Amino acid sequence: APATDRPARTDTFVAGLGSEPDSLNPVMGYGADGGSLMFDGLVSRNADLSLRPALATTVPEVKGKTVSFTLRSGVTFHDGTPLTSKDVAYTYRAVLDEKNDSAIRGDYAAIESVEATDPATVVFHLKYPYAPILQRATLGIVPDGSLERSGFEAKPVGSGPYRFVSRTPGDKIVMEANPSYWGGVPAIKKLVLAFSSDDNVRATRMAAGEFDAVELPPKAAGRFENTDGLTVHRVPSADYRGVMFPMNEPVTGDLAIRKAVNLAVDRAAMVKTILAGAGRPAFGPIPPGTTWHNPAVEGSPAADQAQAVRVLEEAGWAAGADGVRAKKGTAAQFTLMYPAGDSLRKELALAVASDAKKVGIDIRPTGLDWDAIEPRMSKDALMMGMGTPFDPDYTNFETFHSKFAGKGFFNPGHYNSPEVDALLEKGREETDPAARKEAYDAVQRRIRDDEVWAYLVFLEHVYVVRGAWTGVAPSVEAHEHAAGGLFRNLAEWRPAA
Amino acid sequence: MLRADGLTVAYDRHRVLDRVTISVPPGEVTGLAGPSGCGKSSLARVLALLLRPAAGTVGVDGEEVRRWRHRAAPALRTKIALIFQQPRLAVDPRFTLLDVVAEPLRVARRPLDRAERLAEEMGLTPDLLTRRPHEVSDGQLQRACVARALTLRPRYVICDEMTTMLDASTQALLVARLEEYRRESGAGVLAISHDTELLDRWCGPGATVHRLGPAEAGPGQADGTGGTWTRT
Amino acid sequence: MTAPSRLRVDGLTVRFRLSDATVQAVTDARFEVRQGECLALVGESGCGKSVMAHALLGLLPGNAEVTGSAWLESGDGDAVDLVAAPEEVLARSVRGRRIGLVPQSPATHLTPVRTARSQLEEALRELGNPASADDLAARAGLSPAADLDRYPHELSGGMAQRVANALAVAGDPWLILADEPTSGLDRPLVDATMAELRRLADDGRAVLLITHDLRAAERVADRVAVMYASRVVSVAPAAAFFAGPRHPYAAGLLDALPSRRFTPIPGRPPELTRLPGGCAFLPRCDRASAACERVPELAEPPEPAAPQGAAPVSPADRQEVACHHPLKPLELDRNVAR
Amino acid sequence: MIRALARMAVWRLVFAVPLLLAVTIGMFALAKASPFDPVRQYLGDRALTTSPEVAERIRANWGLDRPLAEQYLTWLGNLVRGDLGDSRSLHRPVAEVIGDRLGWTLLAVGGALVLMLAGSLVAGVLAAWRRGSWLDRAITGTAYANEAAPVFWTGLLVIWIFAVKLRWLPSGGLTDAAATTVEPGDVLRHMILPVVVLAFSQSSWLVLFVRESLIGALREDFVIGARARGLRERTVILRHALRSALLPFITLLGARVPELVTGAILVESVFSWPGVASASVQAALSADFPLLAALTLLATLAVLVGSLLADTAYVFADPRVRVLGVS
Amino acid sequence: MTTGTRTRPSTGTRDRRRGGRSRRLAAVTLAVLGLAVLLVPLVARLDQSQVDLAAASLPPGLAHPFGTDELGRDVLLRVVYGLRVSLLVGLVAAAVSATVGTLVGLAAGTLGGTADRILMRVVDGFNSVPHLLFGIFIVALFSPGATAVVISVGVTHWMTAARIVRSEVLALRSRPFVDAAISAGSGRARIVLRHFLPHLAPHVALAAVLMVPHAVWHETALSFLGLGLPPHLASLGNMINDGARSLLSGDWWPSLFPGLFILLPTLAISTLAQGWRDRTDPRRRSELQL
Ligand SMILES: Nc1ncnc2c1ncn2[C@@H]1O[C@H](COP(=O)(O)OP(=O)(O)OP(=O)(O)O)[C@@H](O)[C@H]1O
Ligand SMILES: Nc1ncnc2c1ncn2[C@@H]1O[C@H](COP(=O)(O)OP(=O)(O)OP(=O)(O)O)[C@@H](O)[C@H]1O
Ligand SMILES: [Mg+2]
Ligand SMILES: [Mg+2]
Repeated sequence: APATDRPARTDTFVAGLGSEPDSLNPVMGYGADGGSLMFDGLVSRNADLSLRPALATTVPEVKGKTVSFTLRSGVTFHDGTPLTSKDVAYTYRAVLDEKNDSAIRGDYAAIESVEATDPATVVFHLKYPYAPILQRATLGIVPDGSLERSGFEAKPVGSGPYRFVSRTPGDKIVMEANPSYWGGVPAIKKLVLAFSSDDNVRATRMAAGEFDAVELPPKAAGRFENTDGLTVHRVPSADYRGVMFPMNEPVTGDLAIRKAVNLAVDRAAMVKTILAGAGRPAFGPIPPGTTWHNPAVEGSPAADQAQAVRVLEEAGWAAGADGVRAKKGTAAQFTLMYPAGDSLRKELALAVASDAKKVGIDIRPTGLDWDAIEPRMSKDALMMGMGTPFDPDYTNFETFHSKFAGKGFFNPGHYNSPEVDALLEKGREETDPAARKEAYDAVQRRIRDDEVWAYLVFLEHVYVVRGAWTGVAPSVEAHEHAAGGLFRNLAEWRPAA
Repeated sequence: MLRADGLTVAYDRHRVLDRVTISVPPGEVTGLAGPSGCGKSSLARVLALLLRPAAGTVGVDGEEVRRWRHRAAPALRTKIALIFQQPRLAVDPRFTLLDVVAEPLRVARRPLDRAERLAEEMGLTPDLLTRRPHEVSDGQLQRACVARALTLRPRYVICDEMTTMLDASTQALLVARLEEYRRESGAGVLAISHDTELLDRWCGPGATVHRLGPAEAGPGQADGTGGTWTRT
Repeated sequence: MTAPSRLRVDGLTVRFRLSDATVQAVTDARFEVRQGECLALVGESGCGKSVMAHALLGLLPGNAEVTGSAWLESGDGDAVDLVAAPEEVLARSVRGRRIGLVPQSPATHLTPVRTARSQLEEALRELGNPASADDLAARAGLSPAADLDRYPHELSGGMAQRVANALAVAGDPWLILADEPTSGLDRPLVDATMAELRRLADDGRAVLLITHDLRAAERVADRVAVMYASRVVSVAPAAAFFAGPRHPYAAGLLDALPSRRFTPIPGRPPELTRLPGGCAFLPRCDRASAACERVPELAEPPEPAAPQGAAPVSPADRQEVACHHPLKPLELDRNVAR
Repeated sequence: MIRALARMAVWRLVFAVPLLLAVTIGMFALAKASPFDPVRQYLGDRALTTSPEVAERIRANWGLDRPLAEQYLTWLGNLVRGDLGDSRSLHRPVAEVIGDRLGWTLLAVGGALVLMLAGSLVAGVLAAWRRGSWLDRAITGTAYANEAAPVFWTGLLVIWIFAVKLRWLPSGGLTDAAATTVEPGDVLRHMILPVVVLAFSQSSWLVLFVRESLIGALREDFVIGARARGLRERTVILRHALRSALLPFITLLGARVPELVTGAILVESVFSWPGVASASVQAALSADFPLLAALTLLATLAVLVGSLLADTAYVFADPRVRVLGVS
Repeated sequence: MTTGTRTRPSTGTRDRRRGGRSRRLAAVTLAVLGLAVLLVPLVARLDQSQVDLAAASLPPGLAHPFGTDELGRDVLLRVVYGLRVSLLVGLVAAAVSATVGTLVGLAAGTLGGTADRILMRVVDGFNSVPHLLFGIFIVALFSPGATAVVISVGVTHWMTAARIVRSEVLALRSRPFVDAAISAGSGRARIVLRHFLPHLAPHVALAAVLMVPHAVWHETALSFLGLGLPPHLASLGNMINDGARSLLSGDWWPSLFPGLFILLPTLAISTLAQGWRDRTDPRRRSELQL
């Protein structure tokens, strides 16, 4: 049985992670969605994803194109310098500064300027009404001028519950509790984020007792189930996988084909075997169980081949000799690309192809690298993955708005629906949550009706934690790993009595 | 005439031959004697165009040699046959004895029957020809090397201690064969040996026997003087 | 009582198995080398001398089959059969220590990547000989300063021979198997080498000298054994042998010396893969008769070489010859006289 | 001889500069022709949600839109001034990235090299000496299996045995997870498994080549000569046969260094060893010019030194090589 | 004292017999694998890429002798298909790199001087560029596929063979028998072909055999980057990589069987190569009987 005999370390907590951040600088995108324990944002999230004040004293209201934050007083950075509005303004300006090559600059495109009106107040001026701006305020704040100072990467300074101690690139990052944290001193005094990219190795190191907690693929986590002293957490996510169809192609452009694929895929089997149970069937881009989900957009997790066949027959796709249907000389055949290095997408693509074959659609999976995929996206279907739980505007706006058709990875299938365009714009500008909800409900329904994607599954992320803890508060996770996963609120974990 | 003028040979600055002059006229036997380690084999290698001298010239039938080893024209190289002192080192261990004898013929794309005939003349029985060098005795190997040297009817044959591994009878046989060849083809023979008795008997009256002194002794002299003596 | 040490070879036979034939390299060899004695082994090229030497040391290749026995008896009654002895015994106590070998092609028996000195010093060290490499080299006729620090490929033929000679005595062996120890050496060096071998024999060791240099053998050998086509065909005291060999082949051999007739024995040596049933020398022999269809035994010839009426011959003086029609001692004298 | 070696070294120096130039130019050309877009690799996961304008701007900032020659000359100019540039994928100065990691890689690779050398000599010699025996079969079989099996199998197996079952050694990282300082003893303990796995995984070639050439050497006359002299079996094998069979081994040691680094990549990632090798994959895949160019420069120097050492070693290992000279 | 007549037997025959048996076994193995690779795809009625999630991760049994993988594909069938790809890539790439390496090594070693200097610096140059980058580039030049992979492996892996060959040639070319061959009128080409190559053959063969599994892994690395064959097509390396994920849930069969089938042909080929070498090595018989 895996190690339980190791004396519990109360002072040090080692979390085993699969990937290491390239950068520890929030400006470059580190923990932008609040996933960093070293940096505080203006706001942070509760477990249910609702916002709560952090460096700001309150979660402000967005009024038209401005929003202003009042800063908590007495907060200092780890090096002792006080945190003021100048630092906040600096951070956001640094992100927006084209010279800084920040990977997240695009996310803040709505911001016109940031102003530090007085030491305790920052005002954001927006280019256009942008409701999700508050969600973007989770970005960690760095001290004024830190990018110009060399060595910030090597020894980052923030104001969060943990402060940086050391980093061995490729191995680990060590942090210690910030004794003067405004939110209270964390119970875990020393925190080590250890990196090990191989899933098997991570599981083995967990078994060897080197880790106190680890993130694992579902299959590898299976062996820790029902082990004394270990808890397996399955955390739902908004991270979906689905087939993105090119809408202007003869085969995939046909609604019947898309519908048939959607009906023919056996999502339940995918969840059960490919995800080893750690997931849920998906029918739309917004995960069930979150505020923005439209419960009307649901379907049957099991395949409905009969219905799929009926749809195809009705649309004139007649069965051919070789088992592949055809309509007016066009065979029901298309290519499904998947990124070659991503085995999950590969397996899903193969499963989709197998399911579709049963109803007479010939899908040919092709593994390519992203750079080869990009130019082909308007022609060939793609096994895509995305999703964030924070705001329905995130990603969906670009993915479905026709003005982004063919722009990079935004709306690569050239989906074009004026109605959806209008709804998306309304959702973005509207500040009233009820009105927004209504708009996004409609968006979800339209996308479902148009079968823009064949959504397959939402993933669950699996963690194994040693020992008993209180305060563990998983929340629905995003596609990107910038939210910290289960460990996002480690500062609040307390050993159970 | 195969001749060398003012030959100096040095290995890595260690001088072995110092301005030695020697000539091997066709149709005659020339002897070469000298203490062990004085540079006889080195001289032989130079004369066979296998070793580039540090100084001096080598001329073959009046033509001065400018290129050595591979670069020398094959026609020139095959004019001069060298019978190596140490037969074990001088044959490729992967070759059969027949391959060894026939190699020059193969290179020249000539029929191989001459090889078998020569081998037989040297007293090698047919069963030996299919064996590899380490499956025959040293004397047998040496005879194969002699046969090889004669396959292409060279104009000059340099015999470096050709008979060290051979019993008296076989020794006599080989010398007789070589003499036969010399008489019939008019080739020049350079016989290198320590065995003065053998040299006396082989070269016969009137032949030149060069005596090479140790390199430290200074320049080797031209025919008839200094370290060389002519038998009368 | 301590008996003299000796090497007693009895029925030693070596066969090489080839894919299509069997080589009879040594057949039923029978002879002795006694303490203080130098036995010269001569014979036609390819008759099996070197193979015999290697067989005595257990150094034959994998396709060789050795039968018979070769007892190495030391004075204190300890005896080891070199044929049957396991490899470890040979390696630990025989090779180098009790029997030293001068291999026939010395240059190929030296490790090409190490200098002569390092190999010599190593041998001295391993064999527990306190002598210095320089002394040993000097005794073999090398100039320690100039020659020892060379790699084998930098040695002249004669130098390699001298290095091999020095290596063979590094372990101060009782018996020295010297296979052509003088090839490539000039006359003074040959004389020195032979004198050294003689000295070793006189010191109570023994020497088995395989050589083609009959003149040198004449000077140092006590007895001479002649091999022909894998068999020992004659063993005789040196004086008697050179005065008048009893075997026709031996006579022919002596006759072929440059100082004598310098003509080869007529005919060709037999193929060792297809030896005739009878005397192997038969096709080349002018004395052959019907009796020669039978293999002759090695035995004392009918007319003893020693003068009539002399004291009984000591074993060292005994002559043996394997011939149905041995020569009379005088027949050769006539030849010599010419 | 010393003079010959010195001449060889001088020739190497003469060739080094054009070679370095050629390699770096080649590397730039390769990186340019690489199907991987540096900007997309830089953006990582976010590439899918970043607008093309942002990506274009980054591209322009990096000068990727300028002609290759200009990019190269700029890089070269900076290099001459001692500025290696900033690593794009790691957001840090290249010098710092390499400085942080190179030592650890050298430590691991050096340790592995020594271990590999010793281990494969022993194994290869045993196999050749007891040729055809079960020991030989076991050694050669393992060597082939090792070459056929992926490194991560070996790594996992070793971790499973020594870290999970026996609990003798830590399974990964440079130091104990909880340690904040780098103690030599601690590093040493953490080094054992990766170094052993690295050495083992790369040793097949050496073992088999040692065996091969030793078998060849054992059939030579001089081995018989050495045996006839009464030398101990060990001396015969090691100081005569092996000594003369060393040439391919030395060559391999030199030639396998790049492979060793490739192997180090996998081992570093399995054991979370913070070396430069894993950074080099990242650099290659993300077409991170500055880091890649610096690493290539390092590699070229290492290869040059390696081959110089190997060629020098030839001359010592086999004096016959000297005759016609090594260039 | 007894005068026993004991025999030191010839070890040759016993050795030959034992060697013969393992060589025959190797030949049969290769033949069977070859036949399977050629014939099975013709007669198989199962589709190797057919996913059957209901039958996922079945242990070896009657219906699936090697079990099924995590997508329910038959491991045996995929091993056969994988062998096809991997053997092809492995053998051809090994042959290409060994040939190129031998040619370069021979050229450098025999020509010597400036040619040697330049060629060896080229070797150094090729060694300096990260193999992966080089391989990627080559594949990108051609369109991804077996040919591109083979070329990529060949181009990045000939250097080892080149260096080994050169070092051996350096030692060989000063041997007196080469002088003898020159004296017999042989030109460079003949000496290389008749004298050098046979001596080098065992080393080249060993390098080539070792390249086979290496090439298989190279192919997998490329395929993982989307540059080789598509990763869902069965190749032994891809299968092992895929199978590694199920290792921890205790499913050993999806990765073990393909692993065995990389090893099997490698061992068989190496056994044959050894046999061939022993047959051609004239000194085989001269090994001492110890
Ligand atoms: N390849 C070499 N490198 C260095 N020195 C050499 C080389 N070959 C020969 N020598 C040296 O040159 C000298 C002459 O050697 P050579 O072989 O020509 O002598 P030799 O007269 O043939 O002697 P021997 O009668 O003993 O065969 C010797 O001192 C020898 O050590
Ligand atoms: N390994 C072997 N395999 C087959 N035959 C061999 C082998 N070694 C030697 N022979 C044969 O055995 C016979 C005896 O060889 P050996 O070397 O003993 O001759 P030798 O008397 O020493 O001759 P030489 O005076 O020429 O050295 C020769 O005919 C030879 O061809
Ligand atoms: Mg000589
Ligand atoms: Mg002999």
